[in-house]
Amino acid sequence: MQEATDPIDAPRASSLDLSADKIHVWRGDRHVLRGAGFAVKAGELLHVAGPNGTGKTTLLRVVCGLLRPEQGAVSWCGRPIDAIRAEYQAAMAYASHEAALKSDLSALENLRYSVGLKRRVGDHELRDTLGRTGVAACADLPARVLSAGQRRRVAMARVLAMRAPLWLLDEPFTNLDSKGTALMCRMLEAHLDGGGLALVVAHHALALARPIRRLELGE
Amino acid sequence: MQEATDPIDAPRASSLDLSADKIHVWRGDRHVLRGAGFAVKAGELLHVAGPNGTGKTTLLRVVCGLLRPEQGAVSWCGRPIDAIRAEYQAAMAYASHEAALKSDLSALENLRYSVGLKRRVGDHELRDTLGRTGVAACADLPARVLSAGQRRRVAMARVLAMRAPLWLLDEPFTNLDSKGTALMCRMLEAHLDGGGLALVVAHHALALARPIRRLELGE
Amino acid sequence: MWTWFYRLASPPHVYRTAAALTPWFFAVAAVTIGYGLIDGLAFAPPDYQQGDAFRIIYVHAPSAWLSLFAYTTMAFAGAVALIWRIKVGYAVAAAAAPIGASFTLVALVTGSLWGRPMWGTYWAWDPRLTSELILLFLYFGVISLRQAFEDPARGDRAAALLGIVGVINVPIVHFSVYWWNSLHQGGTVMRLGKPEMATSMLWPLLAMLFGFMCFFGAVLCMRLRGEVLNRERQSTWVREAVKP
Amino acid sequence: MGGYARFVWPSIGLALGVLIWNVWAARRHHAQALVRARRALAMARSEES
Amino acid sequence: MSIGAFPAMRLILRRELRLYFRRPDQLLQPLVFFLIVTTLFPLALSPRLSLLRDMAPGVLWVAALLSSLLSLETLFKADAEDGTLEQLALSGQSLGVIVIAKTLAHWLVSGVALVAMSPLVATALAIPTDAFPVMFASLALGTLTLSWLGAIGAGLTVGLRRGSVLLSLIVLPLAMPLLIFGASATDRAIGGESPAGALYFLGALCVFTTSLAPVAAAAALRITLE
Amino acid sequence: MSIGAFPAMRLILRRELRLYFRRPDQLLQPLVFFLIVTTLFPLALSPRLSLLRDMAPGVLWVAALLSSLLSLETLFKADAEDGTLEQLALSGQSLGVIVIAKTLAHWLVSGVALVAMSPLVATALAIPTDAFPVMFASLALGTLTLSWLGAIGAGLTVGLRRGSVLLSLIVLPLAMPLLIFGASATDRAIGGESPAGALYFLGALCVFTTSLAPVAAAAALRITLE
Ligand code: HEM
Ligand SMILES: Nc1ncnc2c1ncn2[C@@H]1O[C@H](COP(=O)(O)OP(=O)(O)OP(=O)(O)O)[C@@H](O)[C@H]1O
Ligand SMILES: Nc1ncnc2c1ncn2[C@@H]1O[C@H](COP(=O)(O)OP(=O)(O)OP(=O)(O)O)[C@@H](O)[C@H]1O
Ligand SMILES: [Mg+2]
Ligand SMILES: [Mg+2]
Repeated sequence: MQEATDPIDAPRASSLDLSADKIHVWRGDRHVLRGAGFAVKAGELLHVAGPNGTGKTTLLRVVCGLLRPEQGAVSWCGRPIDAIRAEYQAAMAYASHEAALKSDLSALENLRYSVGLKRRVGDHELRDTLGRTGVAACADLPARVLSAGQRRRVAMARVLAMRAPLWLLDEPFTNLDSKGTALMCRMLEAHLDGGGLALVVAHHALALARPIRRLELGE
Repeated sequence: MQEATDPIDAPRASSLDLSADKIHVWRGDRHVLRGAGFAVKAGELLHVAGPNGTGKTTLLRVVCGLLRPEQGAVSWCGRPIDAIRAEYQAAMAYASHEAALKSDLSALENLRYSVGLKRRVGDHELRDTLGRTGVAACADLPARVLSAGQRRRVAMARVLAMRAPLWLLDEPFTNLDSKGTALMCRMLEAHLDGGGLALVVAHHALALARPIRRLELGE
Repeated sequence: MWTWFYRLASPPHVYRTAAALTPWFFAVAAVTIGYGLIDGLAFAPPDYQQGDAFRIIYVHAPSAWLSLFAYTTMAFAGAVALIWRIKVGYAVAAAAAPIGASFTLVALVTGSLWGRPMWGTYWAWDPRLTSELILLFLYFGVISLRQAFEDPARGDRAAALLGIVGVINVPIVHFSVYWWNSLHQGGTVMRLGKPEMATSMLWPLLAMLFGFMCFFGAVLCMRLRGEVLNRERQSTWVREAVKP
Repeated sequence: MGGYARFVWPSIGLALGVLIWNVWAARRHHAQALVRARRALAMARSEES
Repeated sequence: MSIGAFPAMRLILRRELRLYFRRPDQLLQPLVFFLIVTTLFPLALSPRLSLLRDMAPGVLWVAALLSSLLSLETLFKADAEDGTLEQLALSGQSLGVIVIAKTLAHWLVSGVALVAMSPLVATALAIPTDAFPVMFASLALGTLTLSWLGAIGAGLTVGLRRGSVLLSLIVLPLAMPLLIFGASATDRAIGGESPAGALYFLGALCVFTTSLAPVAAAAALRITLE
Repeated sequence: MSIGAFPAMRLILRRELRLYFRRPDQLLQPLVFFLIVTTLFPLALSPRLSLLRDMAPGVLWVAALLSSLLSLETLFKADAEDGTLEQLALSGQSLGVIVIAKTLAHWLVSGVALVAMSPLVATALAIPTDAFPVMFASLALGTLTLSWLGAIGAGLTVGLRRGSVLLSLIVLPLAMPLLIFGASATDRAIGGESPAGALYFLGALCVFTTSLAPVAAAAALRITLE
């Protein structure tokens, strides 16, 4: 428990920025994203909001590079993400709608094998991180038996442990109890204070003590 | 759109009640439920709350009869639910953590084949119900392509269309936008006004214009 | 009548009765198996066709019978438990399965070893042999199905059901030699009235058979006690019984 | 054994071996159940106090 | 209040068929498997192709059994995974109704299709046309019986992590008599002998399982759904 | 910043192996299937059991091919369904690394186990002990080749709804030469002839696929992940 916030790769931290420009995506017959765009700098958070089914998740998948838009491009530090794939992915932590846990592996093992691909990390530190998200007791239970909120907290710990400067979170408050929601907010604050960036999809206002940029989809 | 609220089987509506007494459940080595109990009458709502992993979902599964508790029993109108299984199930609508939709069937078909087992119902009425939960446009899309919130709204429509006097809802506000949340609250009000009962698991306070009974787990 | 029956089948009663019966079963089994082995291996005359190879019968036939008997016991106990909700039945079924499986294996291996000198091959795809192999698969299925459940109560019920469904195989094993023309020889002992065997060969065989049955009884009782303990861990009588 | 020793003795050996294994396994089974029951008792006591 | 058992059965049957036809792969999977296994054999035997004709009934039946078994695995599993099995179980209908409807649907799409495709395979395996009627009858009876047996196995293993191996371990031993009589009926028909005995036996097995398996499979589901 | 390709491969390999051993059924599934298919054949052939010996290599190879193929289906599918494949793809490691690690893990648990169990099955099929070394070698090479081929197929079909049929359709034609030469190598060894030609061919196939398949499979995965 040496560090209170996660130190992010220092040298680049000041010059980081993420932008998307005129993104168009069709899904089946629906023109889901019609020219969405934004720009976020180090220390900033973008709150993506909008009614159900207006393309928030779709936008996040475009930003993390899982979906190629029909038009438009996403850039990281000024370069299109397709050109710097490996570097961009190393700098990014994505948490999707589902917790993305292997149900037969314990919470700790799940973290070990996913965070471990991004950076060298020991079990001790991962246990600490699980403790910080309030699921230390579940570290050795198979993910299959965890409750919905516990799974979400493990996914939260994964994002934390990756120490990535860019967080892409899809409805991270889902299934969390009130303490969990407050914890998530504190984590976001600390991340931004450390020079990180975050894109957060959420239906409710975020209770952060700083101005928040907002992208409203589906008007 | 003939009816504004769903008419519930009139004759019994006044005498309905659901109670659970000293429920004990072990999960693995954990004694998850330690003597939980409650009683709800027609027109009442029980809000089940508590931190993550304290057994709210487990309790709901016991109440709907999917899980047999090691000790204790659940009674519907004074009789244990095991003894009147078919009758109890006909009077109950359960919405679990997941939306429980077949991803290859359209939203409408999903409703047709699940609501259809409880009562004779036409596609026209089901379309109406989908409209009331705001997903009329998705009626003919396969559930696989729906967004998280849209799936949840379809599940909501299923509960509504079953016209059951007893609703058991596990975190029904998940993934819903603010309009969806308000809609869900209105639906609950109407259901209770019509003499229905409801058990609702939720992490946030319910914005209903009536006194709510609360069961706090995990003290 | 029913209350009497339920009391008889109550876990503490079964636990004590099994403990009391175990040494008697063991004693009888030791005497008869000892006599059977010595008489069968040393004193019975060699078969005029098979020579000394026939002596394998003294372990082959009893274990083969036992494999069928244990399966029937298991299925019957499971049925009793499922139908009348007598929980001890599950314990009996769980206790019988591994014993039965082990004797099925003995029957298969000793049969193979006997087959080599008699038929010139260790294995043939003969109805009796195949159905006995299926019996082994069924035992494995029942055992692993029980273990596959994290909740022991559900595992018990599922295994009991599979045991009942699979009991259909027992008559197939037994009658296969009559229904199909088979390499394997038909009944020699069970054919009442017309024993095909010299009495000097027959007595040790009967002794072994009886001894194996008693042995089954003894081991079943021991395992049964373990199973009952496992199932009743939370009850007060077990707490009294195991108080150190 | 009239030339059949290599078939007869392994058979007898296996059968005796399985008899012994059965006794050993059954005893161990019961012993483990006892241990587990005692552990449950100890846990119950510590919870009560 | 809730609808009767027969309309419920019809509704579930329709749901199942629609699902199968929505996913043509589930429909085609057993057929393709059947085709592939039967074509692989001649290839593997290429040095001794003369054997093919004698083995044909065996190959045919093994392929039919395996392909039917493979598709049985998902009988309840898919529904269990997406939560719809819970909804079915809580629908107020008895589990027996659900089991019967689902199993019949499975047989309609796997068994019947298999029978329909068997002439193709049989021709490739050099089975004479005279033997086709017997082959049809035996395959139809055999696949139906297998569907029932499989329903029991699938019910017992649904929700288990070790499900799929256990399913084969449970069902195949029970299905072996089927295989023996099915293959021998076809074999006798090819040889010009009377297959009546084997066919009667298959019929008896089919009647037997049809009457008992729904009860057993419903009991299995009740145990595992808990 | 991110770890190198080799440690990443080791990490994924360890993850895979742990997952297989956590789910013994996935581990046992191909083996049990292999055993059962080889048991079914003699039963189905019971009227003409004398053929068994001549068919043995064919039965062995078809069973091996099918059981290996069945377990290939889940190579990427399980990860795709629970969302962990996305996480892997976004881990900053190249897809090639992921493919190689996963395929090797698959071969280690399915191919090697199959080779280890083949003597048992071979004995039951009356294959003489002299032919075992050739059988081991041909099965080892064959299953590795098949794993690579299967990786391409699995990469192409993951995420497609029509996955499994396509997988068989894609992989099996590619696997035919494997089957023919594998069976003929074993057959020749049984007959006491020299299996060298067939074995060389198997070896060449194995080298060829080992060098090209990872690239192809990664490309396939990239197309379907999108
Ligand atoms: C792997 C090979 C074999 C297997 C699986 C096998 C299986 C069995 C079974 C299951 C029984 C009990 C039948 C019943 O109670 O209805 C049995 C009995 C018997 N077996 Fe075998 N057997 C095998 C090989 C042999 C051989 C090679 C011989 C001798 C040539 C033999 C001789 C006998 C005899 C004499 C009996 C007692 C028959 C009676 O009185 O019912 N078995 N065997
Ligand atoms: N194949 C398709 N055909 C038609 N519409 C589609 C198809 N695939 C996706 N869609 C639509 O595209 C939209 C996808 O939205 P997305 O999942 O991004 O929504 P979201 O903003 O994240 O919503 P939520 O708040 O519910 O999570 C949905 O409205 C969905 O119905
Ligand atoms: N096999 C098991 N071994 C140990 N613990 C288990 C096992 N199965 C379930 N649990 C625990 O039981 C609890 C189940 O809780 P349940 O899903 O009912 O929680 P919940 O109150 O609904 O939580 P949430 O708000 O997160 O949905 C969890 O704490 C879980 O870790
Ligand atoms: Mg979304
Ligand atoms: Mg919950």
